[in-house]
Amino acid sequence: MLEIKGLTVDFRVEGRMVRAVDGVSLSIAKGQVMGLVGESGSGKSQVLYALMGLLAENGRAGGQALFQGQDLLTMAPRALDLLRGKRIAMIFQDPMTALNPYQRVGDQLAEVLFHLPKAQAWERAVAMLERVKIPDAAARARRYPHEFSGGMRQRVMIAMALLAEPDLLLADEPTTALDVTIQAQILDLLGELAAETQTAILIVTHDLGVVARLCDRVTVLYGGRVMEEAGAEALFEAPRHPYSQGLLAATPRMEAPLAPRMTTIPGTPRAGAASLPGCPFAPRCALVTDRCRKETPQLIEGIACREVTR
Amino acid sequence: DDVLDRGVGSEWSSLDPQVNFDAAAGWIQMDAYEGLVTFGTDGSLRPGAAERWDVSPDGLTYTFHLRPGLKWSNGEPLVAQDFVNGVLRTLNPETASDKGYYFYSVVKVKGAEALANGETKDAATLGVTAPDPQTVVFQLLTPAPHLLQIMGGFQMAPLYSPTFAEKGAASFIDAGNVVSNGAYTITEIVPQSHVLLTKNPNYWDAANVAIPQVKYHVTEDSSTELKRYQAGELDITYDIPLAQMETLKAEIPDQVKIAPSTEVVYYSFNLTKEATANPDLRRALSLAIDRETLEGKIVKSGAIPDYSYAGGFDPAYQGPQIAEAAMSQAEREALAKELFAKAGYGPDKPLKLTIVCTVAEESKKRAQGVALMWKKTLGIEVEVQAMERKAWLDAFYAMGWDVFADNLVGDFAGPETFLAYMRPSAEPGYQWVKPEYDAAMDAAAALADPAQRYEALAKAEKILLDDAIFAPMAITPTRMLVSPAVKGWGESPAGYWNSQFLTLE
Amino acid sequence: MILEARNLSVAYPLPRGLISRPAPLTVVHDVSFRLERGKTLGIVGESGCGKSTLGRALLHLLPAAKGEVLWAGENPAQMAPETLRKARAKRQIIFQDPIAALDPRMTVLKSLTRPLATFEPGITRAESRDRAAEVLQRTGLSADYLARYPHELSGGQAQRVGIARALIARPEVIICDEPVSALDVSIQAQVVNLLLDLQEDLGLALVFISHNLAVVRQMADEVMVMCLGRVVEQAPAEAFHLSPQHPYSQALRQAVPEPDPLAERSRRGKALQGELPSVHAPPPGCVFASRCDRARPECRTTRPELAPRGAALVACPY
Amino acid sequence: MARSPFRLALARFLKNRMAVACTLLLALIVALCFLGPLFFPFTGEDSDFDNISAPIDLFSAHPFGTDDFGRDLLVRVMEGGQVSLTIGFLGALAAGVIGTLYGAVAGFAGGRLDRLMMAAVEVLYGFPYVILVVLLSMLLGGGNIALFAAIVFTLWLTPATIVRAQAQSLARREFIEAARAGGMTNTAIVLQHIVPNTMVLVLVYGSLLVPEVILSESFLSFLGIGIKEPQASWGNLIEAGTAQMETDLRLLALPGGLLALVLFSLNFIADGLRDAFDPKERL
Amino acid sequence: MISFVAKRLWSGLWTLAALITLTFFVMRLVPGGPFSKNRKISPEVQANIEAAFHLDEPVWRQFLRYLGGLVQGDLGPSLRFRDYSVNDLIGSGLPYSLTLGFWAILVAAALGISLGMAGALRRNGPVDWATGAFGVMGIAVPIFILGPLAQLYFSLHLGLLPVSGWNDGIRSLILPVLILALPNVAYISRLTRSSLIESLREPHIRTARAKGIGPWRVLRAHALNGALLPVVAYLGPATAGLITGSILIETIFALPGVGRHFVDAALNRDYPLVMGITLLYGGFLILFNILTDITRAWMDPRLRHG
Ligand SMILES: Nc1ncnc2c1ncn2[C@@H]1O[C@H](COP(=O)(O)OP(=O)(O)OP(=O)(O)O)[C@@H](O)[C@H]1O
Ligand SMILES: Nc1ncnc2c1ncn2[C@@H]1O[C@H](COP(=O)(O)OP(=O)(O)OP(=O)(O)O)[C@@H](O)[C@H]1O
Ligand SMILES: [Mg+2]
Ligand SMILES: [Mg+2]
Repeated sequence: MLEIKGLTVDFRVEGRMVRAVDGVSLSIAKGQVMGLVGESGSGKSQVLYALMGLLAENGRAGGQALFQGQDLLTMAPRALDLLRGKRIAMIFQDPMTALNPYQRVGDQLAEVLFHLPKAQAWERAVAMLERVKIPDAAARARRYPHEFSGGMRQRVMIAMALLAEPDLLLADEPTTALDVTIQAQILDLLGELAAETQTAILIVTHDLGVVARLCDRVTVLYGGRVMEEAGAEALFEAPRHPYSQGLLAATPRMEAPLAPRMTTIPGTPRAGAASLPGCPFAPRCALVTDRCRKETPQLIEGIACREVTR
Repeated sequence: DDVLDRGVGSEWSSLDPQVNFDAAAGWIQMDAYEGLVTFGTDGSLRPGAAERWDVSPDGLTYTFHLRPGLKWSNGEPLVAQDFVNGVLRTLNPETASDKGYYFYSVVKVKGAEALANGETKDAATLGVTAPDPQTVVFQLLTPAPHLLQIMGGFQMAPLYSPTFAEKGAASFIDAGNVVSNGAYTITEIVPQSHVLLTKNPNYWDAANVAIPQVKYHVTEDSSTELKRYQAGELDITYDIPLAQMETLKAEIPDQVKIAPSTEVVYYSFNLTKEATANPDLRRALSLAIDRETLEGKIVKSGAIPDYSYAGGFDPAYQGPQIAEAAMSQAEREALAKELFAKAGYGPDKPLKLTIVCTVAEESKKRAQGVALMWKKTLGIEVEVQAMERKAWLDAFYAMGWDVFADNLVGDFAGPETFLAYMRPSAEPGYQWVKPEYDAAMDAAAALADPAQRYEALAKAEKILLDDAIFAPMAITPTRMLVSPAVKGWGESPAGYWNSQFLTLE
Repeated sequence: MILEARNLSVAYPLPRGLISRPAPLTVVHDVSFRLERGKTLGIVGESGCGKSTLGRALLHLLPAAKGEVLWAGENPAQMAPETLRKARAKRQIIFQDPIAALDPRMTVLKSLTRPLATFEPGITRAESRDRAAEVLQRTGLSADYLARYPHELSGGQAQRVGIARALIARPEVIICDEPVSALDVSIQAQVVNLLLDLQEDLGLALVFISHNLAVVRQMADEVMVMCLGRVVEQAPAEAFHLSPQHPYSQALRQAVPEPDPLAERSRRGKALQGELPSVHAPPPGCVFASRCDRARPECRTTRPELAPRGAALVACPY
Repeated sequence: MARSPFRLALARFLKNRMAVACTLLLALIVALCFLGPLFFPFTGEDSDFDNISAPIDLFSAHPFGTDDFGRDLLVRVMEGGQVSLTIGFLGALAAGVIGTLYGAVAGFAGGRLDRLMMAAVEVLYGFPYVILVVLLSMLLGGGNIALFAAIVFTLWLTPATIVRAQAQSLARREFIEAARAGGMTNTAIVLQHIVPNTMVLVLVYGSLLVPEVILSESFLSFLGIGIKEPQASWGNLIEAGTAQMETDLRLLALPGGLLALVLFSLNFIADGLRDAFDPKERL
Repeated sequence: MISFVAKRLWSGLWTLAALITLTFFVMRLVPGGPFSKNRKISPEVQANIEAAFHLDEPVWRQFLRYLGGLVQGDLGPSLRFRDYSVNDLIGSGLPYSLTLGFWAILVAAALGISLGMAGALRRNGPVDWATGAFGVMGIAVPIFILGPLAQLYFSLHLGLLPVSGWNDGIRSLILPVLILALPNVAYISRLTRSSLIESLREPHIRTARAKGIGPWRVLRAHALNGALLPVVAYLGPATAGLITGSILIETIFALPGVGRHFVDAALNRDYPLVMGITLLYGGFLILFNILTDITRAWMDPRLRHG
């Protein structure tokens, strides 16, 4: 369904190119759910934007991203428009600014189905709002984004993506503003989608619980590079990369005894790590060697760490 | 094409014959209403509604005899009392007309002033009467040979009382229902756009009226008017843009009609200011102006340079001898410098003056030209202060200026209207004290014989010019383009070209 | 008592078509709590139940429709504008939507140092820059980001700028509206620890709105559970975590996803069911009745009041 | 590495070729007007009665000929440029600044204050301009202060309306709420958030105001206020030139052409500045 | 909404009252009077004429008298155009001005927005430069130059259109409308361009593009709304200005609108006409400002709350 090979994203900043995503490769099959986790600022959103052809004006994508055999990165905008909103849909991370403040929520939703008669599209939009658990959806559809709560806006974004009935769904932190009960419902909805309509889903999240619930496979990103790629069970059972291990360790658990402070990964991430040679995680890694600092480790069999595979 | 299209410049202020004061609207009025006498296109007086008139030997009583069988445009008979009513309405304060002064000031009709001031409302006190339906009698307080000039203009329309009584002033603008006695009657009015006049079949001389319809167009901007003329939308324009005069004169000389009008331009000196109180300085200033260069090369409005004040309007008036007029400009300038030094000014005592003029292009240009000349010949620093018209009018009385760019439109084409205006008793604004002048004018006013009268007036003008309380500058022209298709056009200082005397080919 | 709410209700003016005047739509009803120095009030609840609205009202960014807010005993609605402004320096908010809360034309540095300039007028440019760099560092962002504009930040980075902005003026109270939702777990932990440190060192009081119960558990001294604008349970943190009382609290507790694929998969499709009530037409009875498996007929008609049960206040008599 | 916002803005501006070219052009025109007259032995107020309305002759004493008073046209245009450019820029600046501040305050404050402030704007808009000008010339004398007042008096109103509208929208944005929560004073919010976010519009609008100011000066002299002859200004040169444009185009073409060039370059400079102040502009 | 409109109308009424009061009294401070055109009239007669128009009363009495007329819809007599009342003059001129202004603002908005859009979409390239240059032409070449030139070329040389006047239906309208529109085209296109550039970069545009609805629809349905907000604000006063006539256009094209009264009446100190015109313009201004406020509230829902 989707095969990304060596995807790079560079930003032009003050006349220099700064790399934000460096050689990300992953593939998703029909009906599969791939989780994309990683450090904040590691380029997860940019991967999704690159696939949608929606990078900021100063951004450039490189590499290859084959969607059903077509390269999304080199596609003409017109051809891309035939896929976007129909075969590929995306849920954006920042739901306030991503919604058009001047338009009724219902209109924004119905627009996805612009080929349908207006009334019909509206009806489907309202139905979809109901499915994402917006109370009193028919009336709500007539209101404007600023009258919605954060979580509701997020659900509007989700509804917008689902309305398209896409083959590939790109979801950027879709449930961060939802309370856990609704989050569970939404996750179920996404799960059904993958199972019943064979939609492939690429979901970005920080919540490993969400990954556990929904994903078949997981890709771990750090500093713009893939650190590890594995099946969900495998990863949770035995994370191999030091960063993956750190992530799991830092995940708070309800059942665990309460410590005075939460567990973190020591050190701070480097800005612009993707532009520099060497493993981006090296400064924080317990297993670090000199070579790690100089040579960028390759992703081999789902893991980009020589120290672990050695 | 049987419509004569004429320009009237800006919109007429009124079509009410007893109220209107604009010369341009006067044309419309002259087509629609006929006075006792009227003007030909060459400026000659012709019998109008009156076929003849007698003047008493003392020059105080004028008796007009109307043509028999005169009718209003609606077919009703026109009688002598209609003319009397016209004058009465003009004088009536309720009409709020400023034209009444023709009857109590320009010519002094018995009882007119009291009526105008509202001292009395008794119509019988007026010296204009209709002893019978065919006769109008004017009784004057002083002889006024120029009465006929006034009668011929747009000041003397009869009043059709029935519609006026019914509708008041609205009866004059109720297009299609206007009752008039002229060669034409008003059939359409579009404010700010045009007035359409149609031939009046009940006019006594209708047989000799050649053009069936006349349309007067409002065109405020003279360059637009020129374009309308060039596009054939107009047959006669109201004005010619100054900038285009030279070109047009060269290209279509026979269509450019430039002729003196009854307006004189002069620069008044402020007699209350120290510098300009000095008659030597005033003469120096006047002499230093190279009027030929100024009008011919700078202002280029077609104005005629002038050294006298009241001359140049009526060929019968000779005026006083003026020394300057005979000199060359070099001589004038030499004399000017001499007088300037005599007045005590020079490099060590420089002079600064302000000229107040209006913002009209012509006025500004002239003032700038004068400023440059004074600077060049006499080394005076001159500031030109151009003012919007109403402020300019007010500024005159405020006396803040040194030199005031003034002009005067005479009430008729003769010297008296100009000279009378300068009488210290009539015009307090000049602050000029000169009993001799008043005496000389009074002496002239008592004379009934025109020739004697002009001689006396010339003496008065000499007194006026000798004091140099102003510098005469030029006579303003009328400037028009007249299409070659229009025949019967003539040079008329009176400024009337009634459509009834024109033909259109 | 650094922050107190007394029977606080908050409403939005809701424009209704052409003819009628905007009608107030009350989205927060009758909330009361007391927050002391160095303590944390955790607020959890359904999405859209009015948490952010409450947060705004607590800072007097929205007027109280009923009841009152007290800042150290004083009602901000009755303060003189200048006093109010000064008082605000000590009360900061971290907005739920991090990017919208940043001026798109200001660099991170300017966004951060601007509050400093208002409250510490004497501060030099270098000093304030250092302060900004320091506080940013503590939220896990290097000083390089000071020169960035909001649109050049990732979601999590923007959120940290928002946190840094709230911290830089050294406030006494911070309203945190989902301050860590866009952060990866390690940074999230780092930020939480930072807040805890500040609380210990400076006696910072927090109102901590979050959907992440694990984080709330770490942070809060007291927990308030909201549902459709109403408090349904208010309890000391430990008590709440050991045994949530209200059915909605229990549902919440059970729905927390665990990082365990096997366990989670077994829970698929078992999410809470039932109609969500709307704020526009709130049900007359218990707001949770439509989804409660223990609901009785009375629950749908009469609204249960908050009543003490053990250490907690619970709005469910059963 | 530390990028100062100013350096960045400059870099963004320099990237816009047209803007840079236009800046140079404008600088050239300004230099011409202020330095050019120094190279001539006479001023624009000296008349040469032997050379009235001389035509263009690039190799004579009067390269662009003379006007009706025999004054050198080129020198007059350059001297007029000094006056007009100064008035144009100052006037547009004043109108822009006043309008922006007023509009920003009204739009941000909203409610009754907004209604009151906008009512004041409407009253000033509606007040008959001619009356106002005549009054100003009476009160302040027909000099430059009166001229400036008459120009600025009305020109700030439209920018105020536009900025107010923008400020109204901005005031409801979340980052303004954030600023308020941060305890910023209203003044500071207006100056630091509202104004910068409306500046681009004002800039673009202001660049068009410059020629408007220059031209309105000639209308004002028609009401007897402003630059007095014989002093030249582009406004009165253009007006004089317009009267003669069908017979002697040169009188209009020189001042009119320069004014048009100034406007065109300002327009593109404004675009360049727009880019320079837009952080989203790529470098 | 209606309460919003009612509130605005009510305050508009007060604004109008303030405007006419101010104008009435300040106008009298200006030197010169309506009848000071002729210095030769005797003081008694001058006084009589002034009395006929109640100009001899104290100003406050005159004001009360004026207000009295106003509530009955009577704007008083014109002092300059003696045949007409101010009602007549406005009644006869306004239809022309309205027609002219209506088309002019329509053309200006259509052309200005299109040019601005073209510039924004193809920015910093030849298309942008060309539209920018064309856009500002209306200001660079002012009406009083463009008008005569257009008459010269289209009317005299080509003979396509009438030189002036309003006698030729639509053909009389073409030149005045276009020329009147041009300066506004400049403002509208520049405002549109710059705010559209900004609007196109808002994050929600990214969402719209993700829907695959094509660039045109993204522009129309999502970017334009926000971009046109300032343009709409500009259109309020601009429309009021245009539909109440333009002295320049009316003078150059000899059109019988009300525009020229703005200057003429004041220059002639025709007090009632000045008042009438002020009332007319002020009324339209307030009305269009209300309309733009409503339009903006319609376009931007966040403006609808208090
Ligand atoms: N327009 C831009 N110009 C320059 N740098 C940018 C731009 N947009 C994003 N970046 C940088 O690219 C990097 C990756 O950003 P991205 O939004 O993909 O992060 P993310 O993984 O989604 O993080 P988060 O979880 O916080 O959303 C970040 O360091 C960010 O600062
Ligand atoms: N400006 C507004 N006008 C009208 N209604 C509003 C407005 N803002 C929010 N609401 C409504 O108020 C209710 C509470 O919103 P609020 O943002 O406080 O919820 P929340 O608890 O923060 O939810 P979330 O967790 O999803 O952010 C929602 O139903 C929302 O639709
Ligand atoms: Mg992201
Ligand atoms: Mg919220």
